[in-house]
Amino acid sequence: MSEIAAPVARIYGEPLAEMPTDLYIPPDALEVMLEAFQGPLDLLLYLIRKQNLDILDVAMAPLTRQYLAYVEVMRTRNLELAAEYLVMAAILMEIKSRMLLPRPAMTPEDEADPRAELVRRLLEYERMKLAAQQLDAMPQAGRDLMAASVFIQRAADRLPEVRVQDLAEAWRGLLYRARLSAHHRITREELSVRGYMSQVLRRLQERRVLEFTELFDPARGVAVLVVTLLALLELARESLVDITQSESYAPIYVRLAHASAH
Amino acid sequence: MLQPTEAKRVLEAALLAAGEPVSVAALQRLFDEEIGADTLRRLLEELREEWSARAVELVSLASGWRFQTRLDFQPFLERLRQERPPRYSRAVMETLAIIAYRQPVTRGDIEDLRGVSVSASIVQTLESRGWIDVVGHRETPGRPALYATTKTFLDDLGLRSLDELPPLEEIAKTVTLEPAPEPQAVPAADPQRDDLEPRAG
Amino acid sequence: MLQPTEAKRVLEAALLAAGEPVSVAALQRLFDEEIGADTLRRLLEELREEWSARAVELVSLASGWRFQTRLDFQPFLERLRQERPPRYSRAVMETLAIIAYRQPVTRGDIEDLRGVSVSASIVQTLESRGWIDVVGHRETPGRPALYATTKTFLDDLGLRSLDELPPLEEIAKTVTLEPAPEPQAVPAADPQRDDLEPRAG
Repeated sequence: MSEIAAPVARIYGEPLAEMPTDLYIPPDALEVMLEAFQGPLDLLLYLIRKQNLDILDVAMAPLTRQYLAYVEVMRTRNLELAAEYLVMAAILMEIKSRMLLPRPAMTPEDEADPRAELVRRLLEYERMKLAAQQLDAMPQAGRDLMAASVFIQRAADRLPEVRVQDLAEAWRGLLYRARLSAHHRITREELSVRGYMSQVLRRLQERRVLEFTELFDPARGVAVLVVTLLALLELARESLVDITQSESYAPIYVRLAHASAH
Repeated sequence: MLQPTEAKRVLEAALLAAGEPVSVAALQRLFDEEIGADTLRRLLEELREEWSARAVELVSLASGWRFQTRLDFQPFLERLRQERPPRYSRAVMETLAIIAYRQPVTRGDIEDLRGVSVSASIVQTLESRGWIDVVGHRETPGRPALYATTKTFLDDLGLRSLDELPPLEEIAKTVTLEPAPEPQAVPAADPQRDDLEPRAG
Repeated sequence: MLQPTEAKRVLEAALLAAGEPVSVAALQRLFDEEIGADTLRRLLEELREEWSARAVELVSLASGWRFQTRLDFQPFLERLRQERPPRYSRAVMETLAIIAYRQPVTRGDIEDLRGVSVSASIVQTLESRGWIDVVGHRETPGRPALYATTKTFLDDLGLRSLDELPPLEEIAKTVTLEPAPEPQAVPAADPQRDDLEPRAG
């Protein structure tokens, strides 16, 4: 679509701005031209348009002569000639010979004209050829414009979300599979005890040794005091803590079992 | 529920990141369907308006909305590209035109129209580009595949539907009406000029 | 020479279309090197400022400048892409449930309850998430670590205390107490069959 027409071909390095007007084709140009033609229809269109012939009233004799000359040059040059070119040559000669026959007066014009089918094909092909050029001229995504594609920032690794129901579901699965339900009845209280067991252990991790009373917070109510005591007793039963008192009324100390062992 | 301005920011981010057209239905998912399609379209129109002075534009295409660079700025952006994507050969473009305007067609139909055989690689080029696909088979011997253009084809050419394709020209008329061009002064509109230029591909 | 506003529009378009960091040197090519690196950086800073209220931000990285969606908007964008939120495996979830309900427990306790071995990576997954930690050691041979849930676990699950976990009796009630299904008739809902490898040792 540039304003300066690109050369049709280069011959001996010289740009050839236009197709040759006569039938003489510089030998080196022919190959280039053959590549440029999309087939016999394209070549015919070129010949017709070049002579500015009316496609609806093509003079078959000169057209056929020129076409055959091209085909002959291609053949003598040993260029690989698609079979379609030879088929078209036969069609052209057939049409030309029928044009020479007197027309029956009664037949409608369209059917009488031996060129009708060829003209129809040429017109349809030319229409598609122009459509192809128009499509090619349209802005194409990827070629003439680019889609915005902003980088999507993600948290390094999106962490799975876990809901309380998922925990219940997991436990349900355990129960189902092991059929533990008959043997393991765990009460809310027990859960609290176990939670406080963890808390006591956690505090002992920091301090190693705590005074018994330090573990109790009366402000949190009797229930918490009871649960904490139960947790301590359970920890002692499971040998996780040592509870010691040197003498009566002396302070009671709670320490991690392994800490006292070493 | 998001404020319209906030919703627009979300829309904008989603479309800028998509890299391809996004349908209104898909965009509704952004908001868990809490924003109706009509409201969404209004927001999209507002967004398009907001972007009208930029080098990137929001366009509505066959499969949805896409942010894309504006054609006028391509000369600048081209400089950043390492290589220009190759143009398709005439054979490919003619095949594409026939499929676009005469769909659904078989390879045989295309060959009849072009007057030459159509290589498998031409069809494959268009298929792998996602511009054409097989939409059925003709119930004739060999059950040849019927090709049609895809939404991606329309998207990539900036179209919303096949109706928006350039109308086919009435060739015969234009020829008879035009005066004979001088051999050395062929008008630019003369279709024989550009296309005799050999193309790679 | 472009006006600064226009240059900014070109920069913006180039960066929005790039999808990856673009170096200042590459960006200079947009303007045929007619804009110095310093001016360019100033324009980029201005552009970053202009984008500060949006869901997309312009950031400067080691390899150049990049537009990226803001992290806060990730949940929206994921809905669009219909990404499945990641999930922990059944093994991880059961281990977590056991630690939550039976804490403090050793890995051996968990294995007893699950009937299968518990790999180190499962425990590590939960530890690195900050949901469990070692609160002591049981004074048995090998002094195995005792695991308990953390405050982070409670926070992340929206609980004030462990008491708020669903009571186990309630869960037990919802478990069908039918005879154990035949191995080949395990309900399809049980996705983690493969995890039930026999316990080693």
